[in-house]
Amino acid sequence: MLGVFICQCGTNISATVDTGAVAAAAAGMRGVAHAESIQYTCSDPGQAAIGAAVREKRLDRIVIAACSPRMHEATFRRALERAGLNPYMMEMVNIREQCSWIHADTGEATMKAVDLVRKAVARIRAHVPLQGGKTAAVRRALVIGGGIAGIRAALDISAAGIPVTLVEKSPSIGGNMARLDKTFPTLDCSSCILTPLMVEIKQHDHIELMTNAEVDDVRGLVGDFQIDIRRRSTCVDEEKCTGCMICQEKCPAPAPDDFNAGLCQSKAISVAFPQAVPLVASLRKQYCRRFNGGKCRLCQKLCPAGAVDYGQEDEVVSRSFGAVVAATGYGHYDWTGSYPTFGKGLYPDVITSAQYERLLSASGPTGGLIRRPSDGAEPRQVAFVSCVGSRDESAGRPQCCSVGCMYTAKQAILTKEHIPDSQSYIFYIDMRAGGKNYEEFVRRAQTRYGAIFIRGRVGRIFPRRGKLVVMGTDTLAGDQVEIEADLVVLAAGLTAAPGAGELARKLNIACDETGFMAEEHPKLRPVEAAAAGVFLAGACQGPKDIPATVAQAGAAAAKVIGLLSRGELETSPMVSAVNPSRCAGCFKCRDVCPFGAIDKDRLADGLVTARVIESLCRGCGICNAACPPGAISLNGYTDKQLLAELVEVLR
Amino acid sequence: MEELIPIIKKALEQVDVVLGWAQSPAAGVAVPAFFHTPAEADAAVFDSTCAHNLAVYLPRLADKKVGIVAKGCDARSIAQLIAEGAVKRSGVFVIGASCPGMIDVKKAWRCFGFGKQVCDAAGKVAMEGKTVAREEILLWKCRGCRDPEPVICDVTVGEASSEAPAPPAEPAGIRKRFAAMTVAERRQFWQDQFSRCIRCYACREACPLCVCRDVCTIQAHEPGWAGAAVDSPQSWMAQLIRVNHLAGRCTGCEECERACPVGIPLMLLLEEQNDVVEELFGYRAGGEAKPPFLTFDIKNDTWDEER
Amino acid sequence: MRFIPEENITALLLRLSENATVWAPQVVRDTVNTVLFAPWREGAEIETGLYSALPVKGLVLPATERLFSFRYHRAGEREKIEIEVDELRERAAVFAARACDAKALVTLDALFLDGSGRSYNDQHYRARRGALTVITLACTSCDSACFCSSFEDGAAATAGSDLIFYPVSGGFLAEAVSATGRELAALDLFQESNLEKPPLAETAKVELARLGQRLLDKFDDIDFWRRTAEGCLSCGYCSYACPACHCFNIFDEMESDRAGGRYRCWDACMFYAYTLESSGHNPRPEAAHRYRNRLAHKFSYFPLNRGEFLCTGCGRCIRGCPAGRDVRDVIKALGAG
Amino acid sequence: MSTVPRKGIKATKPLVPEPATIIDVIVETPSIRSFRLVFDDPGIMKEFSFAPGQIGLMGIPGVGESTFAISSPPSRRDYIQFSVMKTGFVTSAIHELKAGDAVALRAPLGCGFPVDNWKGKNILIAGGGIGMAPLRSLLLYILDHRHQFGDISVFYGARTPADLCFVGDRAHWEEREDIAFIATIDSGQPGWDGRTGVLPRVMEAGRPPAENTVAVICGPPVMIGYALAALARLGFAEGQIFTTLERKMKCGIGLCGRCNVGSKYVCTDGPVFSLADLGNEI
Amino acid sequence: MPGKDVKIVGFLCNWCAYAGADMAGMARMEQPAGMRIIRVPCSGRVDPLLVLKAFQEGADGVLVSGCHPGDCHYGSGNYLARRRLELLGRMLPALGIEPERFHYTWVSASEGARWAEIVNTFTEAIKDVDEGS
Repeated sequence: MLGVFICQCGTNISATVDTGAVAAAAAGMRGVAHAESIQYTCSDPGQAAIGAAVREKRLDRIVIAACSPRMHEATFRRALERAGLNPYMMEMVNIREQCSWIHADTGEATMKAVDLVRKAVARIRAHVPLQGGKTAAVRRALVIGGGIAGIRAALDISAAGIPVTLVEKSPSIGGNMARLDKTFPTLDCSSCILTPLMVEIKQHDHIELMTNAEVDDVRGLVGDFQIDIRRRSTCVDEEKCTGCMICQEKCPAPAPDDFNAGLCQSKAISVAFPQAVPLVASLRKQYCRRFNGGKCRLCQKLCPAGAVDYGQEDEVVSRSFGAVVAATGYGHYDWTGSYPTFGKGLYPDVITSAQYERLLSASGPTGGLIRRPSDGAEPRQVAFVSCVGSRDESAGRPQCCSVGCMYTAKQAILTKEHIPDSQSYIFYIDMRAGGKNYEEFVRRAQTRYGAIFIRGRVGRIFPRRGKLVVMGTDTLAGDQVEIEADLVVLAAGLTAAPGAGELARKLNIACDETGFMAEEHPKLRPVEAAAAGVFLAGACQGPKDIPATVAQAGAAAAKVIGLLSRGELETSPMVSAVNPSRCAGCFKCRDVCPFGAIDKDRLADGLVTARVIESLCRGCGICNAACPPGAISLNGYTDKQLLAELVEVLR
Repeated sequence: MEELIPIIKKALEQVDVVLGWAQSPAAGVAVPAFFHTPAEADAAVFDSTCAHNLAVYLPRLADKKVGIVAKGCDARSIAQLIAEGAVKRSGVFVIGASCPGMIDVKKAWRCFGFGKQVCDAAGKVAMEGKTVAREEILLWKCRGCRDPEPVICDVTVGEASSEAPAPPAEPAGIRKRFAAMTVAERRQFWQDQFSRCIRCYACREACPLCVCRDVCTIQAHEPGWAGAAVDSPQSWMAQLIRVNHLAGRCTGCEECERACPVGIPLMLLLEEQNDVVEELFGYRAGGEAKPPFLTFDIKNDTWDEER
Repeated sequence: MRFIPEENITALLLRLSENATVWAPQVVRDTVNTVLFAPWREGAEIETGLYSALPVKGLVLPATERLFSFRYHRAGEREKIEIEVDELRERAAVFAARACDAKALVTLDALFLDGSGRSYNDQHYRARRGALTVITLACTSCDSACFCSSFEDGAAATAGSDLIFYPVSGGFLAEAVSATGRELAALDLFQESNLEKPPLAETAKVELARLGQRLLDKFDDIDFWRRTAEGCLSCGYCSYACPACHCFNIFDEMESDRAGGRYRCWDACMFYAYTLESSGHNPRPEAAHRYRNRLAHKFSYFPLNRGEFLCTGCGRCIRGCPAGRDVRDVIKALGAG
Repeated sequence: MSTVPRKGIKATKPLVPEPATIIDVIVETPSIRSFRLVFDDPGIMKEFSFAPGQIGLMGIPGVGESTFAISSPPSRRDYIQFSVMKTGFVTSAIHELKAGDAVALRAPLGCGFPVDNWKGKNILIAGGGIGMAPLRSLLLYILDHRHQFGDISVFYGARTPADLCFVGDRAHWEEREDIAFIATIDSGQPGWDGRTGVLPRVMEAGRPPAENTVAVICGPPVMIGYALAALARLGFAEGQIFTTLERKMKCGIGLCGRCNVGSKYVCTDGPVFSLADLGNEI
Repeated sequence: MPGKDVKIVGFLCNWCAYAGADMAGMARMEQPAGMRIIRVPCSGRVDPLLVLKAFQEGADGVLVSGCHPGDCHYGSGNYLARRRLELLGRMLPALGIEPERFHYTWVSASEGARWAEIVNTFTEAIKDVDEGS
């Protein structure tokens, strides 16, 4: 006996679909013993109504027409379980995302909803109870990215006694936060709060730190990912190097200083920055004379520890992990291509806020003195331009970077603190200061620090008489404004970290259209990625500030702990199964299976048939589509079920 | 072809049975024969009426060591069965017969009635003293034959034909008519053709690559791809199942069409499919490689999304 | 005897067409030599030389027919089933049937119309059979697959026909076998004639004496049957082409959520699925078992149960076999009578 | 002919079933359920009569039909019972049915046990697994007409205790003093204090006399094979041994062809056969 | 309202295309109502027979959509799918089915707008075929 529940989803569905009419139509379908429309089926009363109907009418199969199954399939499966039914005797009908929300005409939407319910009623007759298995989970987590998100996640996971491997692409952990001077809205010194955590990572018994390392290949699935990690050759033996920096001092080959955002030069062999963890040098072959045809071996000769090894090669380390946290952070938008009127990067005194952050920092190239790049002069008039490559459709960048307003205000404050007679001008579109104490902070920049806020976009920046003219519109006054500034700081937008897309592909997770990694559900599963066992922490999922990043890292860690603490995982029963009496023994299934999940079985009568290794099967159903006699079928998506749907929607 | 008999006899020293042909007195043509003993092998013949593709019997005899007389095109089917693992190479002994081109005996029967001797003692097509223009009466596949010599072979018999394979014929008759049809006309065409289908599955059973046989999904209760009703749409669907399962596997032997008792031009579908597969993947069934729908190098899948 | 001039045949067929569909053997367009009984329309060429690929049995036992339709309807809380049997249907006439086909209709009649309690009186068959007129064209020539002369009457069999045409110069002598035949022969298209019946075809003969017993003697020699069946492809053509084979399958088809039909369709004993049980057990798993049962049914069991062979020697199973099998070879191999 | 003639099915509409409704479902074992049903037409229900051993084709229109032995006795006028083992497509669908669900039924078909010829004889009944279904009908018939028969001994075997059907009946049969009822399971299991051992061996150990006795056996092919051998050793002649056969059936009326065993059709000549009828064709 | 009479069956993979269709819904992008989506785990699950069966059962159009090449949740499903489906598409004219009635395409979980556009364009294309233009 079938029960059909039509969710109104408040008015989300009922505004366009006549849910009462759908329920009435469902009641007339063959085998339907119960049909009702419920205001919020996913709510407690909604789920209770399902349970009550199951008991009263002895229902054994449930159809729920509501939102997308991607949203609540798991919820309703649990509801069935509580009602004493096998959780797979349920079929969801998507009448919200794929019906009420995309149609305007009630008649048409209702007709479609009835069609879809009929399809599900036909399909569910072919459902059979499914039972998942259990598999042991590897008690080790991989955290990818050593910024504040990765650090926090690694510490939190290891605090639960679960070993962690932390992989960082660059020579040191710390990420973007290590580059910041002070943090809004408290103006804490960024290094002061971050460095102790970095050291804790290095010293933690349960954390294995791999810098200069990247994920090479990912196999397996939740509970047992087999991951190859490539450790790039740095020509320095990490065990021997003491971080004395003699090599860096003597190295004759200049190289860009990544840590200082290109504001100054470093050396081909260098320590990333003075507080780096691990504090070891690394050699960048592309800048090294020896690796570019020269004979220089200075660093090797001078190293007191004998740590330099030119023959060092990349090393690939394979490990098994039960879960993965991606914490790859963000990158900076390259504005030079899209804003030709800002000088395309040709004016040295038009810099990005990330660079300005280094000018403000005591550990920066100027030792914390604000000196403009062109002539080293101290600027008096500083213009800040918000939303460069953010909220700008014309640059193809509609998204908000979510931190620009705040750090611009912070930088204006810090400017005033560094140069008391300076004047800051801030061109903004809207001040977004939604966090705790944020609005007060912005207000302080305005009142106590005298920053002048001009609401409007900047149209042009050009040099005039040793100054930079910033031309824009004051949309509040309705006037054209022209500011003559000594230094212009652009609040460039944030992008996904370089290489994040490639990593997402390896992890089998999705990225959204802005390139950030996509969460399973924006509200309800904000740290879960599309692949089970992969979690997102921090700005890899979207731009966010430090408090939000740390909070999300903690949440991801909690998910990992929850997943791995039981030691075993429930496996999905939606795997393929072979009906040996229909198997022709042609093994086309084995040829197409991406996971090597098909084996040969010899039956008692000598027939050789295919057999599914359930622990390897991931439920893609490719074998099902390739099997000519239809002997192998994917539980939950059998030919019978799909045909039932197909025939019914075309009636 | 007298040398065939001693070769079969010799082969019988190492195999359980040799598949070949013997003359059917009733039909006036060669019919498949199973030679178990040297004495039986005396009946072996090979002439222009040996159109049957004996590879069809190989999967059914998978537990035996089998000798098989194979034409060039038959050898492609054998190679395909081996590539797919349905037949073990070590289990077959292929006697490659150089093929003069096979004739469509139905054409002879239409002219002279069933049962008249079609080939003379020398194996030449000759009926009641008349010789018929070979090209007139050849099977379609033999026109422009691409494989006069077997691709897989343990011993050969007969000399390679001195005659060049007949050139490919211009589409004529039904092929010509079909090529000129609009899509809508083709829809109607197939509906008409399959209204004759009686679901005897001779097409399937005669196909060397239809290896599912007893468990064929067409006749299975579930999931019910094609209903059991003998009506045009269901029979059409049933045939599409077969065609689909032969994608990249059909070697073009024409046995399905030859076997069809009601004359449905099944090769129009399979020829089209084989052409498309060859064009898309550069693949022709009957070599050593598996079909492009089973194994291919995903990392180097040079597929142009824009095509 | 009555005589119909050749030029009156079209008029006769038109007359028949007034209240029946007339089925006549015709070459299928674009095929090499496929002849089928198809609805005749004026101007269509009738092929009497080549043998049709299928017999006329489809007119009484169609390849697929709906036995009844059913419907689930809601009665209170419950679903009830309603069953409705369609009533037939239009009349049919077949022209230029062969004696072997017509004779097989009598065999089928005994099975499907026997009210004696030995069998059932099948309403669907009865309706079709009662609405069918059979005009047979007697064979004055034959081909090497024919072996009707092995059986009683041979080409001269009249059973199952309403009217038999014998080709003579300028037209056909018409011999009425039934009342329907007599009515037809009385039409003004016919005239009296005192021409002699032409000599009929003398076909190949096979030894049928003690065949049933000979077969049973070999029954347990499975190697014999394996050898016999080894060329057989296990397709269903011989069954479908046989004028006397009548095995069928029954299946249901839903036409909507609540309504559908139960159908009967031809089935063939050479199919693996024919005897496959739902448990996976198959009492006739090999082609050899099926081939043995097929021949035993025709030449042993049926004669035992019904006193006649389930074969009229039409030769279709020989002519059309995709693997060139010849049932007469098996009969010979069963040894002398 | 040693079997009773069929009756009931309409001679002119043999392939058209009659709508019926399930009134009760009894879960016998994990794979066997008994279904009690009544024809929707009270007239047909009233007229319905059959002999033990006769069969019916029960089906769900839209799914298909399958053949089952009637497991209720002829004296039962208020329902017809079929015991169904889940083996495939149709039986799986039938197992989903509940009381109140609609089915369609063609019954009775085939020939039942020739009980009239057995009057005054001892009856030995041996059923294995689902094979007990027709024998239940027979046994209940015999108990209804107990005075007509001599000694009655019943052996019922299954693989495990959970595979034994007819719990309620069994208790009753075990209590009755006018029959000897023995249930056995193949091998010992905790909680089972009855007999263990495969049925043919247990039956042979009971040494039932062959004299004036009819043996009726029904069960899986392997069991039948051993049971026949045991009966032969006990001195039973072929004419004394009866069984019911099971074959795939479609028409149930001897036309569709597939259920033949030699020249006999299980659906019309059977399903009850004496071993003498079958000869070596079993 | 466009697409009222056009019946389209869409086989959408759970991970990308189905999520993309959901995304279009979340963005309230209006679409023709003739689309009937059948969710499958992977485009590689889509047996070409499902497409043919859909046409046989009277579909006016069939759309198959999965993850972009390289993004398959299972690694290779969409590579297999596109081989099978490309062949199928090219076979359609010989089968008497206008090739415009069949389309396979890749839609990621974030491409809601693209999905809506595809449904619109495909519906229109089928209507054009139906009208014989």
